[in-house]
Formats: sequence, C-alpha cells, structure tokens
Amino acid sequence: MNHRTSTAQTVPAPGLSDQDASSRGAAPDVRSDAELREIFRLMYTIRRFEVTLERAHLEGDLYGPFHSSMGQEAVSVGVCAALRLDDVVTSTHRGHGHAIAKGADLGRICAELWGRSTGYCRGKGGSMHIVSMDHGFVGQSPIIGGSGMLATGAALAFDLSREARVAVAFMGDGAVGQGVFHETLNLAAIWKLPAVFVVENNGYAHSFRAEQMQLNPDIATRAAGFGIPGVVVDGIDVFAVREAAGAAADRARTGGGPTLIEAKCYRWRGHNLGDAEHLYRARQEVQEARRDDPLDRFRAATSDLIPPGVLEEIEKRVAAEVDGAVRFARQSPPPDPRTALEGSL
Amino acid sequence: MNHRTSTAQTVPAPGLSDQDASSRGAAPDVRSDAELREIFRLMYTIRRFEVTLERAHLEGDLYGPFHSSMGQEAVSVGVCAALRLDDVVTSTHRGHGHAIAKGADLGRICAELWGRSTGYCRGKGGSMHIVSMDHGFVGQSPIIGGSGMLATGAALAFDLSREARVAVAFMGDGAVGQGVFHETLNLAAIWKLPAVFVVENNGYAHSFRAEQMQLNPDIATRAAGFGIPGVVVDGIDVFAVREAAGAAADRARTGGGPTLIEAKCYRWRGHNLGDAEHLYRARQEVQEARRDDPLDRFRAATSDLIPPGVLEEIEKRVAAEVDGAVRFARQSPPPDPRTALEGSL
Amino acid sequence: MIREITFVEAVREAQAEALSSDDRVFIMGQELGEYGGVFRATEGLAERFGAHRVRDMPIAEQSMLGAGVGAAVMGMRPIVEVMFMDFIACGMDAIVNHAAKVRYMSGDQMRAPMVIRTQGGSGTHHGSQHSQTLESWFLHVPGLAVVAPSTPSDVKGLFKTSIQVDHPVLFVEHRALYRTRGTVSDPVAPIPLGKGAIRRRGEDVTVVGIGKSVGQALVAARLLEEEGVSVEVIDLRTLVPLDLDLVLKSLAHTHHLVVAHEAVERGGWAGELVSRVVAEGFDELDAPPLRAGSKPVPVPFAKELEAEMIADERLIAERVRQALGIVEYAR
Amino acid sequence: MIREITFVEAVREAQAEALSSDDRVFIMGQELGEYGGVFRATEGLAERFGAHRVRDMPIAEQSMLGAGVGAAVMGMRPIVEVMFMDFIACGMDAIVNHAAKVRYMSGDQMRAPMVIRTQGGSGTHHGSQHSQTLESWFLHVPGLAVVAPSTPSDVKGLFKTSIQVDHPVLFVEHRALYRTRGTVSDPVAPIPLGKGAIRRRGEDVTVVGIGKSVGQALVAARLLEEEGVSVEVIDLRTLVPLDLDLVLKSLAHTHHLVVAHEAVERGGWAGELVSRVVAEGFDELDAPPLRAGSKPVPVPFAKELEAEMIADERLIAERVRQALGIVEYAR
Ligand SMILES: Cc1ncc(C[n+]2csc(CCOP(=O)(O)OP(=O)(O)O)c2C)c(N)n1
Ligand SMILES: Cc1ncc(C[n+]2csc(CCOP(=O)(O)OP(=O)(O)O)c2C)c(N)n1
Ligand SMILES: [Mg+2]
Ligand SMILES: [Mg+2]
Repeated sequence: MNHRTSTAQTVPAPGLSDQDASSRGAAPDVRSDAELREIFRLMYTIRRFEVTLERAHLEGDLYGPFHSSMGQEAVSVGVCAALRLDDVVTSTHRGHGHAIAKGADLGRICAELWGRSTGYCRGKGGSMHIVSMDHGFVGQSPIIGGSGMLATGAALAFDLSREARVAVAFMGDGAVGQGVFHETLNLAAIWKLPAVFVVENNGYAHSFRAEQMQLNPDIATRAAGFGIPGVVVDGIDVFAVREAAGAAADRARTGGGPTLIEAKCYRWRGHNLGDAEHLYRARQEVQEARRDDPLDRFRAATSDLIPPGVLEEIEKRVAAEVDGAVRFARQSPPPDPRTALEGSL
Repeated sequence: MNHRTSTAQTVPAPGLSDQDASSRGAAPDVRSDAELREIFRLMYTIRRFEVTLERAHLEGDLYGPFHSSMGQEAVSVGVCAALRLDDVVTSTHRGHGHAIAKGADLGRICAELWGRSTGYCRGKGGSMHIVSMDHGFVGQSPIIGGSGMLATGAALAFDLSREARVAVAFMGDGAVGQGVFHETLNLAAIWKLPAVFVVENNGYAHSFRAEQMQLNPDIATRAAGFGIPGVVVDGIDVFAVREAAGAAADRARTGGGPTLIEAKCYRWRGHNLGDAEHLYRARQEVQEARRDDPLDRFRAATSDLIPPGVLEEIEKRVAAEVDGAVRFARQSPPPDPRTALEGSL
Repeated sequence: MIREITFVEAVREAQAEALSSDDRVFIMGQELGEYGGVFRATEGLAERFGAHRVRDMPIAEQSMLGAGVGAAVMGMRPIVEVMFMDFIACGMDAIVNHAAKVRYMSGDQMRAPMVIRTQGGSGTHHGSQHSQTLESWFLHVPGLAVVAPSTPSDVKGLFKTSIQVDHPVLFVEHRALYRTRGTVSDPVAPIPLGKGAIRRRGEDVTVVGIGKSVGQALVAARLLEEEGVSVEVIDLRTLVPLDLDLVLKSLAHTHHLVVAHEAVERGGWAGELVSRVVAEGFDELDAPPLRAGSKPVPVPFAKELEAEMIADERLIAERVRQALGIVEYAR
Repeated sequence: MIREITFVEAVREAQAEALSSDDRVFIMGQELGEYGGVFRATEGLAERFGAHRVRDMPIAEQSMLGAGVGAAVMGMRPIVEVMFMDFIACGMDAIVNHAAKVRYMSGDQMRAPMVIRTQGGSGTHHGSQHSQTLESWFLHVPGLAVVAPSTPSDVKGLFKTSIQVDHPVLFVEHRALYRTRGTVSDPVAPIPLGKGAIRRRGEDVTVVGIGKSVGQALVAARLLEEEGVSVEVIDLRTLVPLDLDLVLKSLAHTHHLVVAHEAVERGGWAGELVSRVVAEGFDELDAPPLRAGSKPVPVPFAKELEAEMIADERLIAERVRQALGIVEYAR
C-alpha cells in the first residue's frame, strides 16, 4: 500500500508540517558551493566531536559507554545530505555521527553525554539514546536491529498519512544476523514503504567480522530475497554515499519502496572506549585502513572546487564550536533528581 | 565447525546408538519393492488418519484445534523416506503427517489427540504437540518459526557429538516472514550443520497467500542470501521429494551443510477445522487443486511396478489399523488428574 | 438506548469507532483484514476502512510491534493485534525495550501511543503454547498501561480511553469471554484507566479479579452465599494504573481479601496487590490475604488435566473459606 | 586450600570445570571465544576447549536460545550467554514457550537441560536498554529454575548444580559484582537449588535479598546497628525453587520482614515472597512486610537520576525503619 493508492487523510506528525505529492522533486545538486562546505563542516564536526569527547572520557570527565563513529563520517553525512529536514533517521549505539549529520545541536548532544539537564533527553538517555525530534533524529536503539523496526514504523506513518517523507534506518553489519532485520526489510518491501535501510559495514560487529557472521558477506545481496534493490557503496566517499542515498530517497519518496544500501567503511576505533582491540585485530590493519580517510577523500575530490583556506577556516570554526559545546555541557546543571520519577507510568 | 574438524568426543543421544563416519553411505534405492509399498502405506495412512479424525472431531468425539495435512502426504513421506531411523524431524502445528511418516505409533498419536493417558504426551500435548523421541520425532512447535530453532539445535548437537545424523525442520510458508527463520538458516549455514529445512509451501498461511507475504514468492531463492543451496521440488510427487530430501540429507550428513527445500503443494482443507475458508478461497480452486492428488500420482508412477491388488490390500490393512488406533484411543483411560502437576518446576 | 452485544462485538465496535473518529488510528495483525480476525474481532473493518488501515501482515511479531512503535512515535495511533498472548514472547523487545521506554528515555520528546490487543487464557484446549495468561509480566515494565475488561460495556469504555492516552496500552482479552453477552449504552462513556468497579456488594470478604476471573468470582460468591458467606467482588479493570483505594475501602468493612487470576499464581500480579494491601492496609486485615491463581505448570491439553491446574470458581470459593478460617489454608 | 578470587573469575572457573568434566557442555554467545567475553567471563576457554565448544555466534538471541533448546533436547548441556539481560526480550519465545515447556508438554519425553547465563543491573550508566533487572518475569514461567548468586563461592557451587540438573536454569549475575572478591575452597561443593543462606544473624528484622542486594542489605545492617537495630540478612540464592522455610524460621524470631531487590518493585519477585510469607506465616508477623525495590521507571543514564530510582542500601535501611515503626511507611 503506498501513498498513491492510499485513501487515508493527511495527518501531520507533531511539530512537522505536512507536504503533498506536488512538493516531491529532484534532490538538490550536491555540488553547490554552500552544500560542499556544509558537507565538510558536518564531517569535520563529527571527527572533531569524537576526538574531543573521547579525550574527555579518557580523562574521566564523562561516564557511560562510548562508541566512536570516527572513520564513518562520510556515511552519516552523505546519507543525511540526501534527506530533507522533515525526513527522519533512526540510529544505533554508534549514533553521534548520525545525530550531528541530521542537524542536532552539538551543545545539547554533549550535555546529554554529560548527563546534564540541558541534554536532549534531560540526562535520561546518554550516549546511546540521543533523540532530537525537531531535527527528525528519532533516536538511537542500541538493541541490535531496533533502528530498523522504528524506521519501518515511521515510514508506515508517512505512507498512511500521505506525507512525502522518507525514513532512514542506520544499522551496523551486525544487525544482519538479527531476525528482525529480515522482518523489517520484508514489511517495508511488501508495503512499498518510503524507507531506506543503510547498513554501515565497518568490518566488525565488536570483534566479529562479517565473514564470521554469514557465509555470504555481501550484505547488499540480501535485498534480492525481498525483491528490493540492494546497493553497495564506498562508504569512504561522501559523494558516492550521497548519490546512492539520494536515489534511494527519491525512489522511496515517489512510491518506489525501500532500498538496502551497504556502505563499506571501517571502524577506526575500538568497538567502544576501553575495548581490548588487540585481541582481534592488528594495529597495522587499523593504520592501513586509516590511510583512506573520508576527510582526505573529500579534500582531494574538491581541491579544484574549493578555494584554499576555506576548509581550514571551517575547521577553526568547528573546533571552537565543539569546545563551546563541551563548555556548555560542563557548565550545565545536573538534572533535578525528582525528574527521574517523571515521564513513565 | 563440522564433525570432521570437531574434537569433541562422541556423546550418544539418549536412547539412540551412535554411528561413526564409516556408516555414512548412499541412500537406499527408493524403487525397491518393499520401500514402494511402505511409501504408499504411509501416504495412505496419513490420508486415512486425517479423514477419519476429522470426521470424529466433527462428531464432537475429540476436542481442541485440528490442522489437517491432507494433500501434503507426499512431502511428509518423501522427506522421511530419505532419512534414517536416528535422524530427527521437527514439525509445526500441522504435524500429523510428519509424525506418521517418521514412524510414530498411530494408536498413541490418536490417544494424544483424544487427550488420553496412553497418548505420547500422556494427554499434556494434544494435536499440536505430538512427540515421539523413540522415532526421532522431536516434536511440533506451533509457534511459527519454532521448528527451525529446534532442528538447528539438534543438528548442532549431532555436529558437536560427531554423530552422522541429520535434523530436518518441517516449516510452513508462513514461517518465512518470521525473523527466526532467517536466523536459524544463517546459523546452520555458517556452522555447516547437518540440517535440512523443508518449507511446505501449501499456498496459504491461514488465509494469506505467499504473494501477500513477500514480494519474491520463490522461497527457495532465500537460500542464496545465506550461501546455501535452495531447491524447489514438486511436493505432490513423493519420489521427487524423496530425491531432493535424500540429496540434502546426504550433503548434510557428510559435512556439506544445510539445504533449504521448498516443496510446492496445496492445503486441501481449511487452515483448521472450522476455518471460514470461503472468505478467502473459492471452492473451485480447491477442487481443481485436489485433482492433482499425491496418491494418484504415486499410483500412476508405479502402475507398472506394483501388481494389481497390492495397493488395495494395503488400503484395507491401513483402514483397519486407523480404526484400531481410534478404538485404542477411545478405550484408553483419561490421564490421572494428579499428573497435571508433575513434570514442571 | 441500551443494546445487548457480545464481548467480541464490543471489541469490534470499539475498534470501528476508533478508526472512524481518528484518522491516526490503524490496525495491524494477522488474519484481521479480509478474514475479519480469527475470533471475528475485526470483521467488516477492512471493507469499511480500507486494507491500508486494517492491515494484514506476515507472521512477524517483533517487527509488527516495533513498526507500531515507530508509527506511533511519528504521530499515528496503531492498534497492534497479537493473535495469542503466548506470541507476545516473540515481540517482547519491541514492547519492553521500545514501546514502554521511548518516552522516558527521550526526555519526553517521543510518545508511543498504541494499543497492543491480545487474547489469552485456557478453555479451548489449544495446548501449552496457546493458553497462557501473561499480563503479570507487564506490571513489571514501567511505561505500559495494562487493561483487562470483563464486560462488553467495559471493553468499549476502556478501549476509548486506551486509544486516546499518550502511552502504550496492553489490552488483554480472555478468549472465553468473547461470546459472553452484556448490555451497552450508546455511546459508552470512556472509562478512565485506574478505576475499578464493585460488581457485588458483600460483608465478609473481598474478592478481586480482572477479566474472566470476575465472572468466576461472582459464581463463587453465589456458591458461598448458600454457605452463609457474603462476598464483595471487585473488578480492577486495569492493573496499571492500579485502583488500590477501591480495594482498601472494601477491606475497611470486609477485612478479608482473596485475589483471583487465571495466571500462574507464582510470580503473578496478585502478589503485587497483596503486597500493596499488606503494606498500606495491614491493620484492616483480620486474616492473611490469599491468592487464587493457577498451579505452576504449563496449561496441558487434556480437560481433566487443565481442570486440575487452572484457577477457577471452585478454587476461588475454597480460598475464601480459607481466608475466613472456615477451612485451613493449603496451597 | 582456600583462594580469593573475583566473582567473574568464579563464573569463568565454573564454566571451565563444566566444560572439562562433561563433554556434553558447550557455550554459545557473542564475543566469548577469541575475545573472552565482554566481561572476561569466558577468557581463555576457547583456547582451552576449542572454538566449537566455546562458540561465538552472530547477534541472534532468539535462535541462539532456541538452538540451545534443540541441542539440550538431543542430549547436550548448553550454556547460552545473553550478554545483557535486557536482550532476553529478544529471545523470550525460546525460553518461555520452548525451554521451559518441552519437558511438560512432551509428557516427560524431552528434557532441556541448559544454563542461560546473563548479567544485568544498573551502575555502569549504560542507559535504559542495558540496565534492567528482569528475573522476576521468570518466576512466572513454570519449568525454569532462577538462580542469582551473590559471592564467588556461590557462583561455583550453584553453577555446578545448575549444569547438572535436568531442567533449564536462568543464571543471573549482577554486573556490579563481577569485580568483587571472595574466598573459595577447592573444590567448591555443589549447592542444591532452593537452599538459601543466612549471611548475618540478627534479632529485630529479617532482610531477604539475592545477588547484589545481599551486600547492600549487609551495609544497611551495619548502618542500622549504629541505630540499635539488629538485622538478620538472608541470601535466597535461588528464586525458583524458593527457600520459604528459611525465611519463615527467621521470622519466627525477628517477626519483621523486608524483601530487597534492584528490580522495579512493581510486579517484582518480592511480591511473591511477601504473599507466601503472609499466607503461611501471618501470625509470626508483628508488622507488615515491606519491599525495597526500584521505582517504576526505566533506568536513566545520569547518575543523579539513577540514584533517585534505584533500590540501594539507603532504601533498604529506610524500609527496615518503616517495618519496625521507627519511621512511618511511605512508598
Ligand atoms: C540485541 C542485542 N544483542 C547484542 C548486543 C551487544 N552488542 C552491542 S554492539 C554489538 C556489535 C554491533 O556491531 P554492528 O551492528 O556491526 O555495529 P557497529 O558496532 O559496528 O557500529 C553487539 C553484539 C546488543 N546491543 N543488542
Ligand atoms: C508466532 C506465531 N504467530 C502467529 C501464529 C498463528 N498462526 C498459526 S498457523 C498460522 C499460519 C501458518 O501458515 P504456514 O506457516 O504456511 O503453515 P500451514 O498452516 O500452511 O501449514 C498462523 C499465522 C502462530 N501460531 N505463531
Ligand atoms: Mg559493524
Ligand atoms: Mg502454508
């Protein structure tokens, strides 16, 4: 059932204005100057954020699990650059990059990681549960497979309410072993839902390699079983990701149904802060992989498009912004303990 | 990890003798006279059983849900004919045929459906929970997807204990929507377990057609995603099923890993007794489908192999046997109520 | 105007009213569209509201419930039908880790207003995997309301509220009630969650139940009346929120309590109510409150076995006699 | 010979002993082979016993547990590790509908001897989906034993029994205990399921707990000693079977009861114990038994919030004062 055959009336989702079919158009040209800078700004922001917060965490300044998305910036940014503000994204335990790429506020993200009252979730969520409904970042599920369920449901809501919106689920390669991954792909397929499933194949599910988790490590090929397109994309190349995601989003938006995108990338850091990486991968493997840096790729691809100095300018601004966000978090008050008992039943 | 690389010692399963690798051989020739008769006897027994018990149920003589396997006799018998006594089978809510084909005792099956103390489960199981460990019928799971989990585990046990045994899961086409179906196929695949997954695609999951449940209705093609062979077989032709199952069982037994078999067949009766079939399929569709009767197919294929009168002879014996089983059930005492409180924690 | 309808008709009408009064409402489940529901609870709804709002789906409980959460978060009001309560075990993650928690975890940015309809219980000899009574699990899952009506009128009144509140509701129906009849007014007024009802006035003992157990308590009460025992029967109607006040008020004059449910007694919700009553009404109690729940075994197939382990009116009556010291307590 | 080891070392040793003494034993889970377990509970076991017996597997809780059942039915003795107790919600069907029921449903033809190891609880700020305490659900599932050790020695003694019995066992470890130390003898004698232990003798009140709550009860007891209150502390060690006798014996001289668990109080297992005690030991009680459980909300991330809702030694002490009437009861 897709919106063109649906007879349900329009129901705007809370806080987001409805659009009708006529507003469905082609994606904006990725090579516009402003967007190029924006893409770099976001990728660099994620990098800087992860570096800065990892250090703060090591210094004992914040607590709780910490899953760095360093090295996967091009996937987060490439996908979100292909989306509209009122499209939505669901995420995993490794979600900082997704939240930043979808436009969430750095200060409030930091404050959430610091468990402060000014955090997006008022300190109730933490690093694995950032949500910003205003930005269509409808949240992380650190339950492997969870993000797919939520995005499928969001896509179903858009379909039923005939909104030209797309729901994107970021998932890890580890999610492919989970039954619900298959269930949700199947539901989205038979109902032609406006959903895009992005599997960030970063080579590992904690210590586990794709080859250990399935005989057929080409995750994109799973799509065929569900009768939907499966696309493999170079997850280090933000423009390649942007293009694949744009095509999938357009397809979804115009009633074509879901797409499975496998973005091949590499997890630069340990699974989480404190992970005993040496038990399962050699430092050299990591060093080699890191030579292929999504930020360098961007610089190379855009060297003749962006005047010298511009990116350095952006880097300076971002660095200041991240430091400001950290300061904001540190200076924010902890939540009032009484709020712990509010918001449930 | 398969038995040839396993270092675990042999652990015979309870009540079943272990066999070593040398006993792995080719499947017996299906066209031996004795086996031909046995195949017919079993198929006819299932048919007769379903007809007889359905009538008894309609007459109010037994109670509880009743899922007839009429029309699917060739799948149950074809598969089990390819197995050894100590191979095991798991089943679904529609399991009478599987139990009979695996050699379970008719009287004790009937007694279980009648809820009598002489039933296989002493009246605790009923029609959807028949078990006969002595015959390697390790039981039905009417939780869709359940039989696959159990068979995968049984295959894992055989692998770990280096027994040359095979575990077969009968499943319905409805199980394909369930996530656990994919999980178990994947586990069996990566561990090269001696398992065979037989999906009886009888056209319906209750009122639901395969086309409604997945865009790609060719269930066997799912196998590719897991890197294992997927086979489609004519589920009306007992010899075709026997051959496909034999090949899959040999493969599993010799360390080749699991196979997914889709047996195309047709559910002759309503989903269960009392099903409002008319709501979703026309009587004519059923009548046409029933023209292709697995028993007639058998007769045609074997007309020049079996002397006239032989099959009629078998039919007479089976009819008497089924009546005897029903009599045994009826005459058996109900379970002692106190046993209701035994056997749990 | 007063009509008499069956329990399942009430479930159907309640859903029809929700579908027609709120575009955000839709239904997901198996066999509920063209087929009309294996218990006829959605008969005619697909024809009337369209297959997109009364959605049949493959067998996939986890993602069915999870998609319900995602849709609810984006502003819809899903009704998700889990055909047998036993199958909730296939979808626990969506309910427990997602539906119940998203509002709290997100600092109130998200809401998951959805009704999870399911039916359970014994009596049809479906065997151990199709006969469980599992609502007690969900008292232990903050964020979920648990509703269990006992009459057609309550079905409509409680459903009206359940589909309007801003949090997920587990709406539990007992299969054995579907064909029972009761009167309903048109329209039925919404019943607030957390308000129980006194079904019978009595002096000597208070019997508390939900769903099917309420009717059994009333049967037991008539039985006991002949023995000269006067029983007050309370129908909690919802377990979360819990109408403790009503129970305490009743105990203030009966001073004796029996809590009845078909769920296995061990670990069942009666333990929660007994503990609350003891903590907050100890002085009102002239004798230990007792529970009338099923024995700690799966539900067997054979009727003789089921009768031995399932809590029924006979057990309720016996517990009342024990609570009043007429006979000695024995588990 | 007496050694001091940590709780997690005890878990590791217990599994190593099971693997070496019984060929039918094997382990399944994530990150437990080459990696040695995210909490080091299986460190070195894969090297020692082979990757086929210490099996890493994809993330697929339902089929992991379901395959465990199938393997157990065919004569193996699986240890299945569910990395966080919260993820049990992804595998409930295998545990509830299969592991717990196959023996009964099959008329005793099948057995599912397996140990389901999991860890849970708060304290590491993992957030609402990685901090739950859910063992109470499983008291309500006939067919399963529920074991929750509080010391390294009990880990070994209880595990030895758990891997030998003929039924499934849910073996619950509290994450916060992994680094606590305790002495063990070599070998540790098997501890029968259903036998609690008195951890501290006292006169005025009995505090009952499992796992981490036992240590908190002991801290509370020292606190209360300074206030002149003498607390007896009982470690149940297993919830199914339940050592009610030990609790009743203790109440025969303390006449006051507090049941403590980190699980959410509403619907938690304390309700079961309180109800049993009330029904079978009412006359021993001088005051209402009270529960010290967590508040009915998910476990939040921020430490200030967690402290507000999690049951801890302060709450236990307060409940004791309330039980003794030193301060008035307030939830
Ligand atoms: C249902 C469930 N099982 C297990 C885990 C434990 N776990 C957390 S992250 C992780 C690995 C995930 O790998 P992947 O999906 O590839 O994501 P990545 O960490 O690479 O981003 C595992 C097993 C979990 N969070 N949820
Ligand atoms: C987990 C679960 N969900 C739903 C059901 C209800 N149900 C019982 S049989 C059935 C249809 C099964 O169809 P299929 O798998 O094709 O088997 P068939 O009945 O055709 O033999 C359904 C939905 C169930 N038993 N288990
Ligand atoms: Mg990964
Ligand atoms: Mg079918």
